[in-house]
Amino acid sequence: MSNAVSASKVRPALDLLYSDTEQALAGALDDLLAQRCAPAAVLARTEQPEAYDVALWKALAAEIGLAGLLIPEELGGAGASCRELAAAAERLGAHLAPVPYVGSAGVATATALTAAKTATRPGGGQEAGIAADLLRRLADGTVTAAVAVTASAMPADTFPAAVQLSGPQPGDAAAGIFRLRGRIDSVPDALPADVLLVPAEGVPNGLYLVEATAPGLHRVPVTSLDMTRQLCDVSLDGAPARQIAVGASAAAALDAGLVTGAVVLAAEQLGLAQRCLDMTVAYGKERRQFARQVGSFQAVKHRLADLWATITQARAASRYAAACLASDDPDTAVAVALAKSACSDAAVTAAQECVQLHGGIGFTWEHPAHLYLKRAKASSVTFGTPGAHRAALAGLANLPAPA
Amino acid sequence: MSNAVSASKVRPALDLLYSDTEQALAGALDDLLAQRCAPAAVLARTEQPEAYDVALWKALAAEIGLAGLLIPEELGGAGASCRELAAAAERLGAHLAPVPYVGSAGVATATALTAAKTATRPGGGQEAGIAADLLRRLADGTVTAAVAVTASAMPADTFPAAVQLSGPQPGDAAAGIFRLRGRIDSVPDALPADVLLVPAEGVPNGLYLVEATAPGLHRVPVTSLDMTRQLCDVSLDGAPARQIAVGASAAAALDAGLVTGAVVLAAEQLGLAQRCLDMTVAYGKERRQFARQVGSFQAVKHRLADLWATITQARAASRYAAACLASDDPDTAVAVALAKSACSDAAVTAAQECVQLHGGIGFTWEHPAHLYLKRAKASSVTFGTPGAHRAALAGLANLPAPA
Amino acid sequence: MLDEENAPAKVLAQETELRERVLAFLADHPPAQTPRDDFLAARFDAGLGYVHYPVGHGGLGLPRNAQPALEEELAKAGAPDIDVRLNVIGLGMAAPTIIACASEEQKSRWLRPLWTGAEVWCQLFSEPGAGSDLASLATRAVRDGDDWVVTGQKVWTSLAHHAKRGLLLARTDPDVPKHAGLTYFALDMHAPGVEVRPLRQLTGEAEFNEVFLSQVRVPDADRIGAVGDGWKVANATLMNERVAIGSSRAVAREEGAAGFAAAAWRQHPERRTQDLHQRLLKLWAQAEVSRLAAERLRQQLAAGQPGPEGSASKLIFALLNQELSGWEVDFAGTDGLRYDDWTMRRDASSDYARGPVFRYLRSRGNSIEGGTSEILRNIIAERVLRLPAEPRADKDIPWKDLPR
Amino acid sequence: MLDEENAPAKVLAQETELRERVLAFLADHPPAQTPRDDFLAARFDAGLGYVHYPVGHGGLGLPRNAQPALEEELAKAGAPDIDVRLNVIGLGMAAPTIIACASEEQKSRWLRPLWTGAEVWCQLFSEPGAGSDLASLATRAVRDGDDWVVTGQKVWTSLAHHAKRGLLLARTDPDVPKHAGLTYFALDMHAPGVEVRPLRQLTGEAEFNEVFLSQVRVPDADRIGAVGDGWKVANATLMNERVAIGSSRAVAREEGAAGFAAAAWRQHPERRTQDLHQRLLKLWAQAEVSRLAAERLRQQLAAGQPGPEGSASKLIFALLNQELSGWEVDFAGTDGLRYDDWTMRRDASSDYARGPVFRYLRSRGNSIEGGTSEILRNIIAERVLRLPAEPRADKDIPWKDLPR
Repeated sequence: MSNAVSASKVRPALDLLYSDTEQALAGALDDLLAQRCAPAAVLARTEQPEAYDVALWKALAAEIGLAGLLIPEELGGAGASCRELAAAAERLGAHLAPVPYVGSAGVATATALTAAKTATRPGGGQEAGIAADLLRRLADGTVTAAVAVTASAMPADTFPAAVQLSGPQPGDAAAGIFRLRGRIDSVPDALPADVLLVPAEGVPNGLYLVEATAPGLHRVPVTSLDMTRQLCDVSLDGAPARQIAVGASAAAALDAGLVTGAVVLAAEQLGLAQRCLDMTVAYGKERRQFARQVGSFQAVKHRLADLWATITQARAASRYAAACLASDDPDTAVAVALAKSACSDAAVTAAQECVQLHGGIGFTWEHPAHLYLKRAKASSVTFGTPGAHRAALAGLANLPAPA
Repeated sequence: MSNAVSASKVRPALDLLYSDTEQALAGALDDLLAQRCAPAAVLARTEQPEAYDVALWKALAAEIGLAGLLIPEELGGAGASCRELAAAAERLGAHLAPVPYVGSAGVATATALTAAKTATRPGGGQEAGIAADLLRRLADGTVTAAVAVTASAMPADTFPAAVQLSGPQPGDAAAGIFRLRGRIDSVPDALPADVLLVPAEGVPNGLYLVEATAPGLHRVPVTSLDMTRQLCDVSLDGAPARQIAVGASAAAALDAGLVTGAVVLAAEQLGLAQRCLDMTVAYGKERRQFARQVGSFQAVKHRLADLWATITQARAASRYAAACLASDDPDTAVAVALAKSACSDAAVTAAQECVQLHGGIGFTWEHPAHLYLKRAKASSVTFGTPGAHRAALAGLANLPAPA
Repeated sequence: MLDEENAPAKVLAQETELRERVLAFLADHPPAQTPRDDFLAARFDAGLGYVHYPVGHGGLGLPRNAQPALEEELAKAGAPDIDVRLNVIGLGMAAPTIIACASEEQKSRWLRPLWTGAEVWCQLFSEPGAGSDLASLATRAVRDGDDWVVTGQKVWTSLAHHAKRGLLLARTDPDVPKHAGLTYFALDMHAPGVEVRPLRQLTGEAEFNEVFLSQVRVPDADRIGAVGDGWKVANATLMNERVAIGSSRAVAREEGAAGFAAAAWRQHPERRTQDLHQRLLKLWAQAEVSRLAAERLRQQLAAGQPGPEGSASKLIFALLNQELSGWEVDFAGTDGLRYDDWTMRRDASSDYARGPVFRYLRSRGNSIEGGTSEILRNIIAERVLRLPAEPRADKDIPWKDLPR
Repeated sequence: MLDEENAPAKVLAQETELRERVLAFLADHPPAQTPRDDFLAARFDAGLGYVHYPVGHGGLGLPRNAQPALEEELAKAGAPDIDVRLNVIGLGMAAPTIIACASEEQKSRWLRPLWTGAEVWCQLFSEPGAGSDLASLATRAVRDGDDWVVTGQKVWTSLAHHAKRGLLLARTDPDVPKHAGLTYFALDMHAPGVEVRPLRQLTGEAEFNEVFLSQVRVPDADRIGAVGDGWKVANATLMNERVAIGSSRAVAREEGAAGFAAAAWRQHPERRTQDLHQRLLKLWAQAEVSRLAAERLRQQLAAGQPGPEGSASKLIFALLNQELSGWEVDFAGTDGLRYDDWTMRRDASSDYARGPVFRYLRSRGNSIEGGTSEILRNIIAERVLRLPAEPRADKDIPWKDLPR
């Protein structure tokens, strides 16, 4: 078996820094989110019926152009890459913005982009046209989309079998309508979506577009660990759908979505981790016990130093994954596994330390620390746990499991 | 499949404390070892040709009766149990005594004891007689024995195939002599042994007694990680041997030896861990940097507090395993896995912290910290790594591996 | 507990006498014919409440380990028993403090209704500004005739909304160093000026309370210990908290957090991975070793050899609960992202059967409540390992001059 | 490095000019016809040693990143190069200190033989009593005419037995606080009274030395910086140590400790277990992420954005070396219990190919040498996170009155 190493020895290093564009984007986001997404407001929303802040999402889409970052300019998007997508995700994670960015601008957009590419292949014309049309509507922010997969789905999973094609109704064939039946539990970012992209088992498997208003489509909100990214259970009972990709192309589109999802989520985790560290450091300077700032106690200092080192490492992994994805690098699969595992671990550790080092106040409902903890833990499971991503390295890095 | 838990619910708790006898034994050992086994002397011996302190071992055997602890009084031993054996091992570990206690008073004695029990079974008379005779000689300290297994052997391993029976020489059959051929690398405590107990593959498998002076037996000292328990490579080239157990009885005898070895070694690791903690605490009170005792720095204090907690836990596991073995408890296999994994981890952590928190001096040859580190790391591999012992829990505690 | 008291022969004689005394009591108060409250009151008055309580105050001055014989006889007779869970702080912390530090008159007033459950107690120590550094607390008690007038805010008070009495630590002299200016009171929770508000925690429920004290009048007769001796009395309370943890009953394998994890593993073969298996084996082993360490500590206490190992138990208990429940969430996969209910609840205290997410969240508090893990490590380092204390600037300065 | 200097057009022009200069030099000094020592000396004198050295002292005052163009031209011509490994401390620490803090006369005396390798340098900072707390060192230097008389003991001195010069930090005034009473010298290692003894470490070999100084006379002309400014000069030295770590070349995947572990895993399928597999996957991932972090730091430095991430790199480098080599010993099983040779060796410095046991033992030093991990965490906490310093009692007290 070939040694996984040699290839990387000669490859030029990818840029792991933040570009000026990315820094400007981050700055603009921070300004807007500081105003519209204060911790108290985020906490208050968790007890309101609308868990997602749709108005904020529209503002981010329209004013900053977040919705169309990945979409080419000819389809009305910003023509940016996963690098900018990830840089923005860090800021959204730092502010815990309750918007469907990961699901719509990340997973669904990447899925649709890959589906649209099949237009260049024979027979792929119609599906690709639907995908391209969706991308235009995503780019201008008029439509929000989600891929209907359960939260723990991850890249390279087998194609989901939760939904199947059901019997056609009269006139369906002529209108290009398919019917779907099935149920997908715990779907992230599907609640505020106008359009769902549903993978369905069949011969061949396919990827289908279902309007949120379609008859037979039901979304039931789930009481979620992550109160700022509410899941829902999606059921389809003969809901009408249009096919946007089939067979290998459907699988590739879904995988592209999940890869992008894992990388964007990793960046979001990174932003969250850094914010938890910053909050804890600030509290350590402010809170006094034993007539000293608690941040002057060496055991606290050393733990925060370790956490900072962990985040510093995770940042490199996140940047590398975004850069790989942006340049379609052959090392992308390794990079995704490294980024999602490192950033998830960093975020969970940071959020747990944040609660612990705030002491009693960090355990209360009124302090936002728990919102970060819940987001961190839930995100570490979403699109693959650290353990699942590291397991993928066995094959990718030629470290085979015991026979 | 039955739940592994229920059985333990009704069982009366075993005594996990140190008995008066055990404390007296430990005290006597500490006195003697403080005189005859000072760190400087142990260090100096590592560069002498005789790695083992045979004179000290004879003194421990004769004056304190360590060699015969497990041996019944009717065979001239102390008639004690694995509890006392473990309590003494803690002291030997604390002082890093370079004596073949684990191999002779532990592994070899337990092996011979089990072999001797086959006397009660039909056809087991002759072998048992040889074993009983060996036990008498072990008890009075005239003979030191070792089981010829490689250091990483552990309970429930398959029977070793490194040695086979070779062709008999004229007169062998009449004299009850077998011939062995093969090679076992990295055998602990075999260098100073007068007698080797050699497991050999055959139909059936058997356990054989080979005198150290036998023609065709060669022992080559190994430059060992653990400088205070030197390994050797054993080779047999038609060496004459007497059979002491065959078939299931040989397997049971060998397993009893390895179980006892793991438990005694765990106790030794516990004593070593406690000593490393004590040394580090003492150094923390003595060494000053920044015009303060280094042990007054909170980060150091918290690490030592964590280490103390770890050792406190390991102590309970060690005592439980010794108590299980002493009373032939059905939970013995679980107890061994817990004790060897917990005590090995505690010892390695303690020795590593000892080196680290002594700073530069802990990295030098002249300070004894490295002797503890080397013993700790080597012992953690000997008779099964913590990971290997925890893997055994999958079956023992009904936590099956993924299909 | 003196060694002498535990000499085997003497223990046996004690136990026989005790059993006889219980049987005589049961003959006079047949459980089937006696109303529960009356039975419990009579039992207390007969010295058969907790036998280690003093004579005349519900006990016989016997060692703690005489109690099981009494409980056995009562259970055999089908006698009603007190509900320990209803008044954990009263029984676990208030009673030992009262016995150790209160006057005879106070013992007579408080112990009987405390023991029978008629009066629930709570503890008013922590404040928003005084958590780990309890002695820096700011609640003021000012003498006014035969009363003290108390103003301040307390937090993390379990059972405050059910309690009749609160163990109150307040500052009576701000002009002396912080430990010296404290006094200890038994506060009437129904007195005017006492306001109890639920304190919601990250699980959604409110297991604890905030207690606001505005000009609350406390009779000097309800002071425990001398003026300025509050820190000493409070330490008696806290020490008893630790003994209570250490001396509790034996625990079976997999009885705690490891049981939830192991059960999940056995129920869901389809969720198993090598990563989760290795983590589970490690945690299961640690949990089982921790159980053995608790059992060893129990044996030490029973043998009259109390050790400092209780601090290790609490430290590792918190860590294991957190690690095991974190594992459970990971193992549950998508199910681990779902919760049952975030709405604010009262009196739903620590129902660990609520599922992995609840356990994961609630266990975050285990390393904060009852002494943070950081404070525990300080205690181990300084009191067990005798490592030198850090330089401290707050020991000799009047409380009012401390930096805040 | 100014932004202006890096403007793309300017950089390009610089590079072209530099290449031309090298070609001209090579024409004058054809490598094939010029003896090595002569070639190197001439190269230094032509300002083509290290181009970031000052004009007249082996350089051209160009930015560091101009160097690769020069190296490329020299390599193309088959020119001899200096042996960096021979004089790591000289090139990495002494030269930057000399450039930053020494006089013109001293630069002229020291830089040329240092750069060509004629004079090896070592560093005399640490003492048995002054490790983490370097500023408390006790080696005394007393003024006597034009000389200083130095007495004391230094430890952990690599290359002392090969060195002509030592960077010496000594106490010249015990009556002022510890940081204020230090002065910096360039010690002649061949001066009478300098005794170098091997310092054996736990691997068996002696990579370092102890240096005993007995009444060693050091001319005042060899003092670097003002009397009492030693701490400031020493910090320049230490800072350069960190920059040197950060700006080193790019590293390939599995080039370090992870490579040994991965190779062992691939070579020995028969030793594989699930426990070891899970541990390896985790460590491999951490090592690879750590490599990416080092690469990111390199890019930051190249872009003129030096950050504090180097401290994280060293912290994690030590941890990973230790964990990976510990894993290797476990994976090797019985073979992991065997070593090659304990006999004392000299100049066998850090041959990491010696096997898992050597790597396990040697890596214990990674968290001690060049600043312990504890000190690094302090630095990160205070200088990066700006957390408050701990209370300190040794800042304003004369060195001679400090408790020892």
